[in-house]
Amino acid sequence: MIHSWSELLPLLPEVFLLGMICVLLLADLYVPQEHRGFTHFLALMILAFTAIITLRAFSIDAPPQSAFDGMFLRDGVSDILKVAMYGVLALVFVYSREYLSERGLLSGEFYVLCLTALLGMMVLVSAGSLITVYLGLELLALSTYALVALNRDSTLSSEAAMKYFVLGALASGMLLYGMSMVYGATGSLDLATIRGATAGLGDSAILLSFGLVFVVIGVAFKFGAAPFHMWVPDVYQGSPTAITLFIGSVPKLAAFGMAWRLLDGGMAGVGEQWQSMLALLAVASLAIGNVVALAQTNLKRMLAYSTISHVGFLFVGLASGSAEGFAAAMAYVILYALMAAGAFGMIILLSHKGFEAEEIEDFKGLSRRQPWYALMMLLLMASLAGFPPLVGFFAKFLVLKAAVEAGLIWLAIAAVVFAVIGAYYYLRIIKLMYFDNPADDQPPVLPSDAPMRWALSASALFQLAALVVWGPLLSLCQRAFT
Amino acid sequence: MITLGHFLVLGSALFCISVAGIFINRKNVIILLMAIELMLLAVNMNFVAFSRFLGDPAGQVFVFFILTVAAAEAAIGLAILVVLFRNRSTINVAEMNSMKG
Amino acid sequence: MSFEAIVFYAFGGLMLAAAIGVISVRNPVHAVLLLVLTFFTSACIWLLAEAEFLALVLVLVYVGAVMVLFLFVVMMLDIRSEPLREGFMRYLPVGLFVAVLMAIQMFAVLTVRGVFSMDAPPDPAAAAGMSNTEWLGRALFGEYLYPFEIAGVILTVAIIAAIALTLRKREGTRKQDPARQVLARKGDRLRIVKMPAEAGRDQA
Amino acid sequence: MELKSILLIIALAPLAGAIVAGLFGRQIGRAGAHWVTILGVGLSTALSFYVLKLMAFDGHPVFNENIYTWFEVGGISAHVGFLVDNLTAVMMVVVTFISLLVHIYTIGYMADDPGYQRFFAYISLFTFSMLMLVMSNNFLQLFFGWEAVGLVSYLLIGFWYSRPTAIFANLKAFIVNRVGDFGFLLGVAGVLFWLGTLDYATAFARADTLSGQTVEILPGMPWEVATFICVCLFIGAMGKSAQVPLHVWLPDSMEGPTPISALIHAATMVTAGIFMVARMSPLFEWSDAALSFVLVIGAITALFTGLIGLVQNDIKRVVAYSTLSQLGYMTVALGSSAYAAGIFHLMTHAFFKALLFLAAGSVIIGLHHQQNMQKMGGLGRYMRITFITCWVGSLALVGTPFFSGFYSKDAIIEAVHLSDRAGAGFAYVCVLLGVFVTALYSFRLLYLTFHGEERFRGHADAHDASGHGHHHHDVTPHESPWVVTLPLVLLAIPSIAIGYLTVGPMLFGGFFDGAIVVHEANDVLRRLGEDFTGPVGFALHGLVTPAFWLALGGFAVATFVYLLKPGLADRIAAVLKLPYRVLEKKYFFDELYQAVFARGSLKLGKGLWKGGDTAVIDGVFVDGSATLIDRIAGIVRWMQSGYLYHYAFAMIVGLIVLLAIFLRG
Amino acid sequence: MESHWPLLSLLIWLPIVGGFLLLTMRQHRASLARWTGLIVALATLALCVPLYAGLDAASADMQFVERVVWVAGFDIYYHLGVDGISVALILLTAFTSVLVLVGAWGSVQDRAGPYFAAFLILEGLMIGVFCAMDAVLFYVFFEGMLIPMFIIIGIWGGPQRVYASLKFFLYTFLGSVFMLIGLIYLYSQAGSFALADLVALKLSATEQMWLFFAFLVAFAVKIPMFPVHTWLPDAHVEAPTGGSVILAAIMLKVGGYGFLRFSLPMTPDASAEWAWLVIALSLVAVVYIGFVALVQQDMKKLIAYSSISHMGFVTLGLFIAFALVRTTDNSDAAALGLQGAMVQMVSHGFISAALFSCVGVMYDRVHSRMIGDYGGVVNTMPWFAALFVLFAMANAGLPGTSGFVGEFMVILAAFQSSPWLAAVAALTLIIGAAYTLWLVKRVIFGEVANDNVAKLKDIDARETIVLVGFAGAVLLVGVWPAPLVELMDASVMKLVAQIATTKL
Repeated sequence: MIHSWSELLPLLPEVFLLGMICVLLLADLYVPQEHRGFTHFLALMILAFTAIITLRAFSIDAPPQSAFDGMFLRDGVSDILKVAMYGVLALVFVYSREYLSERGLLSGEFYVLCLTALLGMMVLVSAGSLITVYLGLELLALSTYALVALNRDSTLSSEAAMKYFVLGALASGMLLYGMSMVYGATGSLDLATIRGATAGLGDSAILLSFGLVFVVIGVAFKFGAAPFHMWVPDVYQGSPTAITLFIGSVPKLAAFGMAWRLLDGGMAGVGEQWQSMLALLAVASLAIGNVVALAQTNLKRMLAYSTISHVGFLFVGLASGSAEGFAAAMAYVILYALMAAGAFGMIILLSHKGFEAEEIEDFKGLSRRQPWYALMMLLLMASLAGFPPLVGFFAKFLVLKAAVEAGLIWLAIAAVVFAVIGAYYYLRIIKLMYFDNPADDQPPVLPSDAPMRWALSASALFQLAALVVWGPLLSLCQRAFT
Repeated sequence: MITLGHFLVLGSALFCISVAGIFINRKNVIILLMAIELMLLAVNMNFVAFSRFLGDPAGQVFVFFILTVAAAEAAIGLAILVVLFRNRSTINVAEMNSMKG
Repeated sequence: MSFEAIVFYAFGGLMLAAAIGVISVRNPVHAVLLLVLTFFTSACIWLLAEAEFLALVLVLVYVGAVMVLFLFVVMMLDIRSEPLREGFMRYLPVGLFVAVLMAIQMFAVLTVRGVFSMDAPPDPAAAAGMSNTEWLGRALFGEYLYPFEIAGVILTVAIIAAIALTLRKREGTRKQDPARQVLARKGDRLRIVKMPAEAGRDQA
Repeated sequence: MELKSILLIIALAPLAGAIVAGLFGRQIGRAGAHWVTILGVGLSTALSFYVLKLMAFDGHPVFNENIYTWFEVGGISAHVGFLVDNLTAVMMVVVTFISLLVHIYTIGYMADDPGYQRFFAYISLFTFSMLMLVMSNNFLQLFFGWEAVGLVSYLLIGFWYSRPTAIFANLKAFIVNRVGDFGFLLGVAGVLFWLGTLDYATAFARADTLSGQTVEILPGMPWEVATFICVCLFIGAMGKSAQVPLHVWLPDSMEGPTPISALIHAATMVTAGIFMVARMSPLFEWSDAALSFVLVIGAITALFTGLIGLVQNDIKRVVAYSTLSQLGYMTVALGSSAYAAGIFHLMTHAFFKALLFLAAGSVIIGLHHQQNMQKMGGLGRYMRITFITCWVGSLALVGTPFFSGFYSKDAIIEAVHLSDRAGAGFAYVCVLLGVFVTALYSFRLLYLTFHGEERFRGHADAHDASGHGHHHHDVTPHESPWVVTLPLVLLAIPSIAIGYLTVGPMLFGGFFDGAIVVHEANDVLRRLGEDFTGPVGFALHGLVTPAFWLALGGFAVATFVYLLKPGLADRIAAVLKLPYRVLEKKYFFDELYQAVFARGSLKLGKGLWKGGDTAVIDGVFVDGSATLIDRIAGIVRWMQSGYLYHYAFAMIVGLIVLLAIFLRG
Repeated sequence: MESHWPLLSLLIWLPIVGGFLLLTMRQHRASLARWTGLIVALATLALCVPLYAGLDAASADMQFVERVVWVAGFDIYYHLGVDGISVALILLTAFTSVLVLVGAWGSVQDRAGPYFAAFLILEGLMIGVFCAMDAVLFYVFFEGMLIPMFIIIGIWGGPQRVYASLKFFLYTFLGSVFMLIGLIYLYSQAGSFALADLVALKLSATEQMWLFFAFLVAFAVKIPMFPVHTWLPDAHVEAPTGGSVILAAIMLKVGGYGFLRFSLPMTPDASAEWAWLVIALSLVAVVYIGFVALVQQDMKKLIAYSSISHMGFVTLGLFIAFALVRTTDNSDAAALGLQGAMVQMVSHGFISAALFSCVGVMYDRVHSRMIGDYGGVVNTMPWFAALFVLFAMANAGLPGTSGFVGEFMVILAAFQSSPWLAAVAALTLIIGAAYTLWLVKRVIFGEVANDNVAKLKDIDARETIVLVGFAGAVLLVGVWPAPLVELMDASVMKLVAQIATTKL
């Protein structure tokens, strides 16, 4: 029950965002096609102001706030994730503008659906109840299904969308089934209550465990962990690259938030069970992601499998189940989102009207044609592979550390061994760019969009900034979990 | 006497049927969408039963939202289906394998 | 066997049969109709669980709207029922085996424990002196206001998405462009033509 | 001037010369090169004589000081330093003196060689290395010198680097020497382990602690530590001093220019092993077994390599086999604890063998690089000085009484005779027979070269072994220039007289006391010295020994076969086909080594490479794992079929597995 | 001892920053890039002077210490410091890097700027490895080296460069990740990543064993030891001259250094227990690899195998120390073994670098590395031949050259443990001489083999600088190793004390 409006203050970013989505929707209607730049600008401004509103009330040490009887929670974790989402989404907008515009996809719907997906993710990471988890998830999912199919004339896009939709619905059905069992076992939808109730369950504990399996599957699907990963490569490949960029980056943040809320927030009592499940899924993901990525020729598909392997790593962090592990996983997911955005950004950079630079071969000899961007791609790939001193290494390091400290040394070893196998396909990109000669002498057509190129260079150079960025980010994450 | 177990078993049977519908079906996609509806129905069955046996309205409220979302989902799913059909002139699942590996 | 049990088993059996039919018949129109049957029977079972409001909603909204939508699409797309693929019969046993395996696992969990044979408590809504609808409504608009709002957003998104995906701008169709309407100026619509005075009439 | 500075100058002056001639050869020209090196070596020679005077006659105390620390780790240290006593002083004089003469000789011998400066640099460098070896006061520096002379020997054997035979010979020389060094290094390591030091003086002082200690190299077979060390060290000597079976490199080393054959492969470097064993006498004395080993090896070398000399036709090779044989004599001396006799023979041998080599060289240049004795003959008429000095050298070699070689060789034979060490009897027989053989091949050489029919005319293809490849026409042989003959003369003098002058003090006068240690029971020389009355008496006594008569016999046979009845030799060879062939093939040592070690190593290497590295490690593990991963990737890709129902199926299987795992309880 | 002037940071970052500066230069300004690169490398070398001068070699303590909090939450510090051992290797790095750049002056025409940049960055990272006192920092530098080297082999390498570079990278990477897990485990026990704390940490026998093998894999690959050595011949053969030089001269040393800083002091008991394994593998390396080297037809491959064989002495020296200290309490000999291993590392740095440079000189002219394409080089390149023979002799361990010192010490030390060990190790005297001098015979000596050889020009001034530079170092260390030994003595003695003390 709402007793005063001030109780709603924690929701201000969401409310603002929702209002602005409506404004954008209307404004877009009245902007002529040739002035789509305005919509783009407006979307960025919305993100900026939402970020300002979020950050204005942000304090890492402040006690968590809640609204609507605990259905909405706001704490350090949710705020950090939200700000990261704004940032990555802003990058997505900046990267994809020219790409979409060249292909006639730059419509208000793109921005609206991205922003509603963002809203869904915000709901998700702030969810305090199974209902809000589900609704946030569906808001996100429905927006992304639509986004994938946005290029209506593409056979691949619609096929990808359909696969995504069916499997997504299947996964949310399983999640719901699991939720119903959890509800039945604990008698509540509120996560805090569920957490409190898990201790003295007695006989209905089996029901909870039963539900837990389904819930974990729902989470695993959202991340794209093996064996619930089958949609990932097809969707990544089938979507327009700008959409892949979106799907491949921002939702991972939300998925982390969801996992944490559900598993730690709600099911801490059966921690051992979901930890070992995640550990299994982690190994499967690492194995499948890294091994299959080796055999890919399509870069987007390869990055999809790379995502799967990264999810495996992330699960290693989650599986350790400690605050340390969550902090590590959160830092990992934030850094990963940035890396992935950069990698897809590179594909966008090299694509132009009538040409999609999504085959790995398209990067052949890039260092001769575009030395600077080859270097940027090198940094991104090396970072994704986890070579020190780049950011990606530190992300992996944290996760491994959490795992070792949680006693999961075997898991850590499996993770690094597969990371070594995985290093091969990143190196293959570097090899193509640097060791091979270009197929032709034509320099690639680069987008004229200066902000995009600047942003891309910045996000690649960020991979080098580990020495400075890592520490503060990590301590932020750590404090959010303590 | 009808117990909670009865409802749950009924729900689980429905769930299994729907899941089987998804992976056994080699015909058209629309059956898949229907199977998803079935699955949601199975979940709703559980929630209704738990709500009844726990004496708690939350379960029924959840069912309400699931129905809402299912409607929205159906709308989008059918929209995608229409797009797919326009592009390929078929909605046969056995022909949807242009991306693999 | 009590009346309730008879109802339960009858409708439950019918429901499962209909559900099996949904996934196995060849004609999509039949499938949709069987799905409608499934929903009807399950609404009956819900009534048995004293969830009257949801039972009615299921029939009215779901069957009335969603299933009609399905039917509409099936008809619109003019899908022929195609012959079964060769592989189907080969993989069917495996598929069935897996499905049955899953069912066995689930039944094992749900039936073995004695706790699930518990009886229903007295209807809480009636206990509170409310109808099921009121009971639900209070929760929905009180405690669950926030999800309710989100559900609203979801429906909006569904509308936007469905339109964005399916709306085709056909050549030659006439449509309103609100932007152009709003931006229309007087000058665009109205041309004031300065006519010279009709001099020379006299000469004519 | 302090003795330390003098010693430093002695060692470094040749090095300086070598560096100047080597690095700035082009700038200073040919004359500059020989002047600067001769100056350096000359200075060393002069100072060495001075040091000898100080030590031998002025009774200067033994000099033993470190120059600088090489390294120091924990309690183990290694230094560079000098130990100069009578033994060292004698060696220094021998080395520098012969080196100086060889330097001078080279001016003539190498006059038209393009590598003139380089050659001088090398031989000066050699002098430095050899001095470092003999002057060392510790095992480390000894090893340094040991290997450094090996290096220079390697460079000089391969001096004419475009000759395939030369560069084969130098590789062989180095590697065979390395086999010896392998043992030597282990010996040094043993010294450090059991004696705790690398310093001579300290090690020798502690030598008595070795007695009674044993080490089990093979389980159940305890060895005396002293034996182990000494055998190991002696293996080094076997390499350097070309004892059987590590002798194979020395004949091949004749591929180098003749001056270095004289200097390195006759006079100095090859005797390093002898010197080393003498220097280590305080250790060797503790092991009868090791000395017996030395004795037997020496005896075998002395006789059997001499036999090969009988069938050689290359003049240098004959001298080379003679050198081998003489080295065997020296080794025999060491083995019978007559170290002083070994050193004494080393000295006399240095003079007369250098003389023989240089004379041979003189003949070779006289005939424009013809080395085959069958194509010589009658040269005595044309090359008087060479002829005479060569006769002097040969007489010394065969042990003609009053010649230097007689004293040293006779002393050895007598010493062996007196020795009661195991193997001494065998050795005695060997050395006696060796005397006969020595005389035989020596006079054969003289007759074939200087006497008899002139066979050097009309052989247009006579340059077979020459790297120079000119002078195809017939020429009359001529005497060599004075720079060549002067050293011959200067060497002939000590070849005649040095034995007579020094036999008394060196063998029986306690000259090497302090430097060479002989246990009372082993001291054959002391027993021999009891009968010693003086050089004349010794020589006269020599006339009644079997050795003298055997030498005479050799002379007689040689004279008969090669001078009086030319052609008989071929008939004998035809009759004794098998032994002749065995000798010609040098007992098949080369073939054996070539087959077993050279080809065996290559086969082994190839097997390990292709089988181990390429097939197993790379093939199975490295590339194999890559292939395996590739296969797995293929399978998983196949499962990712693109069909929605397969994807859903995978999810359900995942669900079932998770349920199965987590709901067992 | 806190120093106020961040000398070590300068040493690390000067070349790295310089390298990135070069990367930003336009491609056609190759000459400017070369000079800038050289000046940066020389400046780095110049910085070594105060380092060497300021080091108190009598103390085993870490000096020039810099310590700044890096990640507070995990107690990770930017923590640098050096002792004698580090300084020796830093000197080697700075010295070799200068010569590598000089050597690449004219022979690298394609993308010279990036080439120089890669080497400068590599130099900085390698110095970083030798300075790092924090395990994470160490690992970062340790792994960071891989990328520039991967690029160097891949871009400027030979025909099989892709295979070789990938093999190099993955091999090394696979090895090092186990170390990473080990380090993290150590942190979880010690609560600190400071090397000193990890050394002081008590560990059970089982823990030590696992950690020992984790470290072993990492460093054995890097050194490399039999049987994980097969990446090296490929990498060397395909790498450009500079790459081979750096790889052989310094990157292999990182493995040895790792043993010294991690395996030995952190897991002394496990190291002692498993020393036999390492010793056995080392001896296999010496003999087996020696025979393999004998049959190589490719000069670089031969030298690469010879490197493996020589690095066998390093591992032998390091682990023989355990046998000596633990079983016979012979700390002098243990020190000798360790010291020998260290000297061997430095010396091998010079020699292999020089030999690879020599091959590079020939390759620049004839564009072949095959022995069969040469013969009689001395006829046309006498000075080069002289230097080549010198390095070959050093490689064969001739006294008076640096190659002898380390082997000598190790063999002496090994003898103290068992004459058999020494005997097997000493076989290198024969085998090493055989493969090296056979190479010399076939390449340098003999008649002029073909027109290519006949047309050879002797080394020019630039190449002379490089080779004479190495020659000077080889001879200096060979004739007078005492300064080098003294530099490391205190640290080695400390190490001996550490390995003698059980951590159980």
